[in-house]
This record gives sequence, structure tokens and C-alpha cells, in this order.
Amino acid sequence: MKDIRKKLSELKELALKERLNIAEEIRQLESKLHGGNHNNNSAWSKVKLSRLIERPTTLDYINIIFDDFIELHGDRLFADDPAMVGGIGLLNGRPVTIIGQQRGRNLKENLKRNGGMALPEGYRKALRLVRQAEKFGRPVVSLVDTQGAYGGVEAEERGIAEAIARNLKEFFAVKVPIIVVIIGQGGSGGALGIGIGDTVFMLENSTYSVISPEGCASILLRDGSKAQFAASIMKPTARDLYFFKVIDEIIEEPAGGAHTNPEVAAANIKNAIWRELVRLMPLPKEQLLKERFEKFRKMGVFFEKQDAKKGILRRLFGRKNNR
Amino acid sequence: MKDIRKKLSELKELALKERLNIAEEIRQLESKLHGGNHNNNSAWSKVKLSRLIERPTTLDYINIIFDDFIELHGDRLFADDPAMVGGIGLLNGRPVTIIGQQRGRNLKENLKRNGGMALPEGYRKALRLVRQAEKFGRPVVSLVDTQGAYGGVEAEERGIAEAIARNLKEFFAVKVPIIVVIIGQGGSGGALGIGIGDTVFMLENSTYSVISPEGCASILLRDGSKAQFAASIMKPTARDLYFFKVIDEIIEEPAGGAHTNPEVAAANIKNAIWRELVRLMPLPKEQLLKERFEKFRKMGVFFEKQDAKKGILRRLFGRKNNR
Amino acid sequence: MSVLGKVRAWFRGEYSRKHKLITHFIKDGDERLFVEKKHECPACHEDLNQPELEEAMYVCPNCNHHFRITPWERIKFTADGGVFHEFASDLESQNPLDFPDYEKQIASDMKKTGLKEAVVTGICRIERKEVVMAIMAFQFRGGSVGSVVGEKVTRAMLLAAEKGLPIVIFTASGGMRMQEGIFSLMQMAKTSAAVNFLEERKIPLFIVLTDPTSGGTTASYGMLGDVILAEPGALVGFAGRRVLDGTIKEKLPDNFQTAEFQQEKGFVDAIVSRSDMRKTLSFLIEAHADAQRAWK
Amino acid sequence: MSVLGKVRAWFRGEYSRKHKLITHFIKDGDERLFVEKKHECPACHEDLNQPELEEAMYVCPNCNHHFRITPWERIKFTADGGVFHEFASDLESQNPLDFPDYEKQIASDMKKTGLKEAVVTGICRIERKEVVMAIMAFQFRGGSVGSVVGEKVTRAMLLAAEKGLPIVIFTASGGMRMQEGIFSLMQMAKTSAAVNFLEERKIPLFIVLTDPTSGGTTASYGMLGDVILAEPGALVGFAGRRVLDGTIKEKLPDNFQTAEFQQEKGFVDAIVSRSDMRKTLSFLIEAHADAQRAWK
Ligand SMILES: [Zn+2]
Ligand SMILES: [Zn+2]
Repeated sequence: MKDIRKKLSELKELALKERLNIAEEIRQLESKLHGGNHNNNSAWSKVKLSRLIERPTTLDYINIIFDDFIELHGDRLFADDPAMVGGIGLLNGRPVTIIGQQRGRNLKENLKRNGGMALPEGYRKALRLVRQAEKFGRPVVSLVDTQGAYGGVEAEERGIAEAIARNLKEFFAVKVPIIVVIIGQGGSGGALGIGIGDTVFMLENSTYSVISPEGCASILLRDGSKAQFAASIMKPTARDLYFFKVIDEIIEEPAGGAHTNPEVAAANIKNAIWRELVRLMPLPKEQLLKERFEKFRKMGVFFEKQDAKKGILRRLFGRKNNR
Repeated sequence: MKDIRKKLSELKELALKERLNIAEEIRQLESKLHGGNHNNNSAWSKVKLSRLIERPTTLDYINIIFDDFIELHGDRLFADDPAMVGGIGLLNGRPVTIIGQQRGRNLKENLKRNGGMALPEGYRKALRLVRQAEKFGRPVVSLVDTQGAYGGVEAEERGIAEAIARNLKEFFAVKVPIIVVIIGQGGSGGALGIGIGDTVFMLENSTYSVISPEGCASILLRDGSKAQFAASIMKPTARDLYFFKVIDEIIEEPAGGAHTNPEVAAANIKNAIWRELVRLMPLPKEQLLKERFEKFRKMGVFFEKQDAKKGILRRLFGRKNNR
Repeated sequence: MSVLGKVRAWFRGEYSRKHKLITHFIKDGDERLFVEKKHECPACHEDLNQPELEEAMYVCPNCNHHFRITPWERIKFTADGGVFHEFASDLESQNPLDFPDYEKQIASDMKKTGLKEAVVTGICRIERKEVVMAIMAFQFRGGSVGSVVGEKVTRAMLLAAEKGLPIVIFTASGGMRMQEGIFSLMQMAKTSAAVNFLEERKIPLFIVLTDPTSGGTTASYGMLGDVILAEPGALVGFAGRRVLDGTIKEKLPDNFQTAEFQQEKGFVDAIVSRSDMRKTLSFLIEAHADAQRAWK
Repeated sequence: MSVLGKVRAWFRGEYSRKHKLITHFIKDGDERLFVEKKHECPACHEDLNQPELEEAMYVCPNCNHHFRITPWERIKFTADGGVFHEFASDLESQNPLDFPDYEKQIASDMKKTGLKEAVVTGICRIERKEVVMAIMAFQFRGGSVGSVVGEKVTRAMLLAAEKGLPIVIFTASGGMRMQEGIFSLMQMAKTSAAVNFLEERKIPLFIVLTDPTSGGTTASYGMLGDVILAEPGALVGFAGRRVLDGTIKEKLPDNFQTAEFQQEKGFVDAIVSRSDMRKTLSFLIEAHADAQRAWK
């Protein structure tokens, strides 16, 4: 099994070098490799793994991956949200802006950090730092780890919807590469609010979904006890999302999960980020933005009777080239 | 006297048409015309007039000057500040964005509107509307009428300093004409926060100063009862500021003050705004920004021994041309 | 105006050759109009007379309650002559997650509403000014946003950007369509991304928040308008009240998550009655589209 | 680095021909350093030993209280080798309003501090990276901003923009200088306008808020840094506490208007101890100036 993975990884590098378009075939292979049994237990076990309190957090990874990290605070508008962290670090000596949700690593810290559920000011801080990165040509690494945006009255009062919407739009216009890594829970709009990027990675045992399995069970299946079943329906695992082409690549964790050896998990993330940044940094900004948009533009499954329409859509894409 | 004024006004139009540079001579003449006696009473009487509760407010002028005004609310961040109003109206059929502080016209309204003392969200609303105007090519009219920014704890908490600073910087970068009219009190940074423009007008009985005469008396003169004397020292009248070249022109009020005939005052404002917008709208954006900067750049009085420095300053200005 | 002239020519020729356009003429008595007849105001419980209510644009004459209406009613009240040229009319939802009963639910809503999905997109005129318009239907799966709604809204924005037409979106939505899982979440990204195409070309986006607008719709294009209008009393928020009431025990303000609350909090430019909506939109379209020309 | 090389050449040649540059070498024992000797910590009232305090960069070893220091001390702690090339050194204030006693006050502060005005501007290096630096002096008229301070800060920004050098401003100010009336207010406009020249050329502006920074200084360039640092415990606010306590009867939070309060409220990026300031600035300058080059 390990050998196959190694071979596959070699194949991928080769394909990249030779500019062979075998991405689709590799995707199929990998999807099978990462375990084929789509049953309740596998999805649910990932959900549980992704939520482990022992699982490394954003700051844990930052401390291992980046040298000389300086945390920068505040949205310059209302507050500094401890559930969202950010700053500047060096990745192999090159400056990078990092943002990410931060859970607590114990009960007390979790209280202070709202369990990694950010308020509007958290999303606005992230946007401020991303714009700062853009201004000075630094790429952005975004680490996603949240069950969702904070759902309280203050969040509504201060415009959590506006804050997420603004980020979604602005992240698509940022003229430096953005690498997203879902390291734990990718919960709905709260995750997506810092989840737009040129390359979206998921750690092997992380999850990403529009609603929690519990939420899905109680709202759609009208039976709160069916969370395990809901998890299997929602298809929130890295494998599922890779198959759906919603994410670009899965980053392996050490056997047993990232918490068993954070150093190894961090090294894998570091390699993946570095590889992508080396690829993305030289790209013309127009191409970067165009490809970022087109990737997300394709997400969605629907049926369209009239094929003629493809003509105008292609023209619309054509316009994008001139961006 | 009226005849002299009429002649002067004709002279100005002629000069404009013929592109004669007699601005300095006109300034001297006008300065004399608007009353020569710089005594305590004249400054203090203006201060009192500028604060009259009966004095027309921003919305009063908007309603007379603009057709089809629609008020637009909110900073899209935290709140809608009733002490700062804004929206879109038609000036002789052309769309214009209008912002301005709004006092209450009675005790109850004054309470709701914090007496026209805006909070950070007020300044951020103004900036949002100005940026919207810029995006769609509408010029901006800013009506200043405030004793200052709101000075409470909430203002500090939500960053009144940041909000004013941001506006100062951004107003200098806005690529549409901005006309400022000080219609009542121009109180310190709170006034300046919407007070940057290509043309700054003052109504004849309005005032503009870094601190209120009362504040000056108690802080600098250490005697709160010396407000009248302080007013004369501060030189806060339209005439003073016109002489200092801090404002560009004085708009006449009906005899006795604007409140005696708001329609006439409004008509004078409308004419002044219209004349300036007709002049400014066709200007290249680079010239507009350059002249806006240079006007404020010159404000300040100091002594410099070394004349050689002028060389490099001119070069610095030269760069601005390439903006 | 020659630009409008050109648009009209394009619209009748080039455009219709590439898109299948369905032209609707919505008039009184159109069978598409009345999804459900009302006999009582849900707000003040006043007995209502259907023709009178229709006359009042489905606004309670007693208490100003704005009823939820269908896209066809909205078109009748907004578009010149009730004429609406619909595009992307034949997109239909799939069931990418094999979610239990999802196909049945879609089929049933199609039958119930006569709509194919929770948004109708097209081109029409508002006081002679051509605009792209998208109108969401709360009647169809609670106006939830799946791949079809996301795609149609995105196409509407791209088309407006391409053709230089202003765009008006009436929202009415319970949020993302969870039956489509991660694909529905990604519609937030896709639609928000499309707003940049409008921005780039300085095409104004007018959002009208109608009752109810919540979840991912608010947290994407719903909050990205150059101007955001709302109907009086409309529920506008992010998290469902159920979530808020249930899991977080906080006392909610009286007007919590209403249009009025959102205006107070700075997120709504103006609250506009249904009877004033058409002329307000018309004014705003002119003030945004013609500013530079008007000052030339 | 060739850019720095060029700057150095320019600096020694072209620049000094046009500006009167005064090169300072600030070293221990320099007579410009000690404006006032301290024998007791104003925060914890611990007895202090002057050489030890100096060794600790005027930070109380007992309670971490950061003493107010003069521009020369700041330069000694920040600039490579204490070398500072001062420009615009001979600007002097006038009395445009004929404000009573103003000339006398200026003359007395000049004598007391050895400074000509409340800011010192120049060029120096921080860990080999050339920067423009402006350091305000609270010791001179409470660091208030009149025409001279506004002009010098503006020139510093324009020079940084012209020469492509990053700029660091240490603030320390009671606000605008009211004796210069409307002219002092206009310095807020002028200095804020100059920030656009930095932005245009993507020159980073680093603000370091030191005790105390308030009024118009906070409400102009003080809040416009790309990165805003603050020293621990520094008072940072807009309205004076006197105004707040006096006219508005509200209960103030414990840490009200401190650097820590401002960080909590989102306006300060990081609070940095004096002993870490030099290396923090050095790191930030590199991360901002060299990003695009580093990734090439
Ligand atoms: Zn009713
Ligand atoms: Zn101490």
C-alpha cells in the first residue's frame, strides 16, 4: 500500500514536469486508494477524528511550519477576535501571510476563543491581513478549522453574513496566491469565509460540509440520533470532496491521525504548501485569478436541456481571459 | 455695498472666463468687504449664529437643493449613525452623492442624532457612500455641521480616531470631485473627517476651528469664562479662514443669518456647488487629485532657514504629476 | 438613448440566437400568478378581500404586512408591461449525493409552483431602462440555493457584466440547499465571485431583500449589492432563529433579524414599500448608470 | 543588495547636496540623551538606579513600565550604531494667530529639550536596512502637532515614497497644537494625504505608538500604518481623559485607552516591548519590502 502511494506520488511529479494531463486518472486512482468503502462508519470516524481536542490546531501548525512568526491582531474596526488568528511568518525563508481559525487547546482557552467559531471581526481581520499580503506581494496560507461561524446574537448584530460574503468576493480578487488547508473541521460558511483559494488541500482526516451531521439529521432527516447515517449521506470526508473536485488534493496524516505525530502532519502540510507556492508565485496575476474563478465556477451538478447554451458560456469565460 | 459685491461677483466670473490670475487681488478685496473689524464681538457673534438651533440643518438644505433625494443608511459594518446622513440626489438633474452631519431640529431629534456628533460608524458610512460615488462617477457634496466627533467611550472603543484618519486619507484619493460646504459649526477633527475636498466653502456665519472657544479658554487660557476672548484669538470665522486660504470661498447668507431665509441660503449654496462642479467634473482625475493635495499641502506657517530645500520640494511635487 | 437601442437590437437578435429565451407577458389573471390565495392577514388577522389585496400588491391595507409573493407577481409589479424575457429557464436540479427523497421533493415543488427551480432569471425593463433581473421563489424548496440557483444567479451576473446592464436581484431564501451538500455550499463562492465581474465593469448590483432571506444567501450575494434595499418587516439574517433560540440562550431584541434591525445595524441602505419599489429602482438605476454621462 | 547600495550612494551624494543633513552619532554618555534622570518608577514606585535603568532601555525592571524617552534615546535603541542622518532640521514654528505667549513657550521648550520642534526626522539603518524614521518628542510642547511637525512628517513620507524606503514613525503626542489654531488642524489632513504617496508605491508605513499618543495624531497618521505596533501600557486614544471624565459621565473600563485596550478593540497589530522593538521592526521591514523579490 505504501509503495503504491509512493509510486503515485512519483507519477504525479512526473506528470507535472512533463505537463501530461493525466490528472483525471490520478484522481480516480487516489480516490480508490484513500479507501473505497463508503459506509457510515468511515465517514463518522473521520468526523470524530476531525473534532478531537488533541488534534493539532492552527497555531500548533504555524509554530512548526513557519519561522519567526509574528501574530498581527485586529480588524481595525471593532475588535480582535481570538477565534481567528493571523500574521506573517517565513516559509523556508520567504515571507507568507497566514490566517486561520483557532480552537482552544483546553477548556479555558476554548472559552476565550469561542471554540474557533469566529465573529464578524474575525473574518474582517482575516480580510485585512489578506489585503495587506496582496499589497506587499506576500502569498497567503489559510488554515481552516471551525465548526462554523459563531452563531450568537452579536454575530448577527455585527453582520456575520456581510463579513463572510465580503470575504468570499474579495478573496476571488486578491492578486497573490492563496493556499487553503482544511486541517480539522470545515464547517459551512464559517469555513468557506476563509476557504477560497487557488489550491484547496484537506488533511486526510478532516471534514468539510454545508451542515454538521447532527444538524443534517435533525433538520433534514428529522431525527437527531441519525447523525452517523447523516454523515455518510453528506459525504464530508477528504476522499469524498476530492472525488467531487471540490478540493484539489489530500494531505496524508500519520497513521492514527495528525495528533499522534503533529511534526509529521506539519511536515506534510509544509511540503504541500511549498510545492504549490513555488508553482503559483510565478504565474501572471490574470491567470491566477482566472483559474481561481474557473475552479469554483465549475462546482455544481445540474441538468441542462439546451446544449446551445454552451456557446455563450464559453464566450463569457473568454471575457475572463482579458481580466 | 450691495453694488460692490455685485461688481466683485461679475469680476470673478470674468476672470474665470478669461483665465486671468487675479485671485489674490480678489481675495484681498473680499476679505475687506466681509467686514474688517477683527474684534471679539464679531467672532463671538458668528460662533453664536453658527450654533443657532433655528439654523438650517443638512437635511433642510438637501431638501431644498436636490431633487429626488434618497437617503442611504449604514456603514455595512456595525450600525447606521443618525448623526451622519447621506444619499443620492439630483442637482439640476445630475446625480450627486451627498453626505453631512445632521443635528436635531428639536430636543428629541437632537438626542437621537447625538447633536450631530458622529460616531465611528458615521464616518465609515460617509466613506462607504463616497466610495460608491467614486465607483459610479458621481461627484460628492459634503455638508459640515458638527461641534466635533462624539466624545464618548463607545466612540473610543469603536475607533473614532481610526475612522477619521481613514477618511482623511481616503478622501484625498477619491477620483471624483468633492465639494465641502461648512454650513454651521466646523468642529475640529470631527468636521475635517468629511471636510477634505477640491473646493471648501463656508457659509458667511459658520465657524471652523481646532477646538471650541470654550475649550480653548479652559485648556489654554485656563479660564473657562474667556470664551469670547478665545473666539477672537482662534480666528474661526469664514472671513478669517478665507484670509488664511484654508477655505476657498465664502457663501453669503441672507441678512440676519441663514435661518431668516433658508431658501435664499440654499439657493446661494446650490449656485456655488453647481458652478464648482461644472468646473471640476471635466478635469482629468490626475489633475483633480494633484490640486486637491497641493491645496492642503500648503497649509501651515513655519520658518525655514535653508532655502535650498525648495529645490527638492519642487521635485517631490513633480512626481505627483505622474500620479 | 442609443445604448438602450443597441441592447434592444442585440437582445432581439444575437442574444436570442444563443440563448433559448422565453418571453412572458404577465398580466392580471395570468394563471401563473396566484400560487395561494389569502383570506386573512397573518400579521393582523384582518379578513382580506382577494381582489383588493391584489390591487394593493399583496400588502395588507390594514397593517402594511408585505405578503410573500411569487416571481411572476414580482415581475408584474416591477417590469414594464409585465414583459420578461427569461433565460436559463431549463436548468434542473440533480441529486449528486443521492439524498433520500430529494428528487421527489423537487418534482412536487415543480408541480406545486409551476417553476423549475427557486429562481427565475431574465431581462426586462424598469421605466424603459433595460436590466437583468433575478427573482427568487421562497415557494420552491424554501428558496434554498442548490447548484441550479447558484448557476442561474451567476449567469445573470456574468450576462449583466458582459452586456453592461444593471442587475436587480430579489432575494427570498432559507439558505443553502442541504440536500446538495457541499455543492450547495460552493454556490456561495461561485455567486460571490461573479460579483467581481460586475465590479470590474462598474455595473451596479441592486439587491432587494424580501421576506425571508437568510443563511448562505444573505452571506453571499445578498450582502454584496452596491445598494441593498429591503421590504418592510422582511426577515433578514444569517443563522436560523431555530438555531439561535435552541442552542444559544440569549435574549433576542424585539426586531431581531428584521429589515428594520438590519438597517439599524448598518446593512440595509433603505427600506422601501412594495408600492414604491419600482420607482425607487428606476431612480437608482439612473443615478448609477448615467452619472458620468449626465455630467458630460 | 543593489537597491540599498544605490540608496546609499544617493544618500551620500545627491541627497546631501539638496538637503542640509546633520549626521548624529548617538552613543552612551551623549549629552543629548538624558532629558530628565529618573530615580523612582512612576508605576510601581520602586527606587531605581540610573545606569541600570539605562541598560534596560528605560523599562522598569520591576514592573515593565516603559518610561517616556527622547528621540535621541529612541535613535540609540533603534538605529544601527546610533547613526542618524537628520533632515528638515531647521524648521521652526511661527505664531500665525499671535497666540499669547506662544513664542515664549516654544523658546523655553527649545532650551529645555535641545530640540527645535516636537519631531525629529531622518534616515538611518535598522539591521542594515535603510529606513526613513520620524520620532516624536512628548517633551516638546507635549508632542503637539503644529505646522512644523506636520510639515516634517509629511516630508518624511514623501521622501520615503520618492526613494522607495520603508518608513517608521514613533508617535508621542497630546494632539494638535491649539496655539496654531486651524493651521494645526490642517496638519491632520496634510499628513494623512501624504500616506497615499506611500500606498501608491507600496512603501510600508510602520507606526509605533508610544506613551502617550492621543488626539489628532491618533486620528491621522497614527492610525494609518500598514502595521501598527505599540509599547506596553502606552496611553493611546482620541479624546483626552479630561474631556471624557469631565463632560461625559460614563464608567470607563480599567484598561481604557491603553495599548492593550486598543489591541483588544482591533486597532493595534502587536504590543512589543522596547527590548524587542528593533528586531521586530527589522523582521517586518524585511517581510514587507522583500516579499516579491524573495519569491522570485
Ligand atoms: Zn395585516
Ligand atoms: Zn516599575
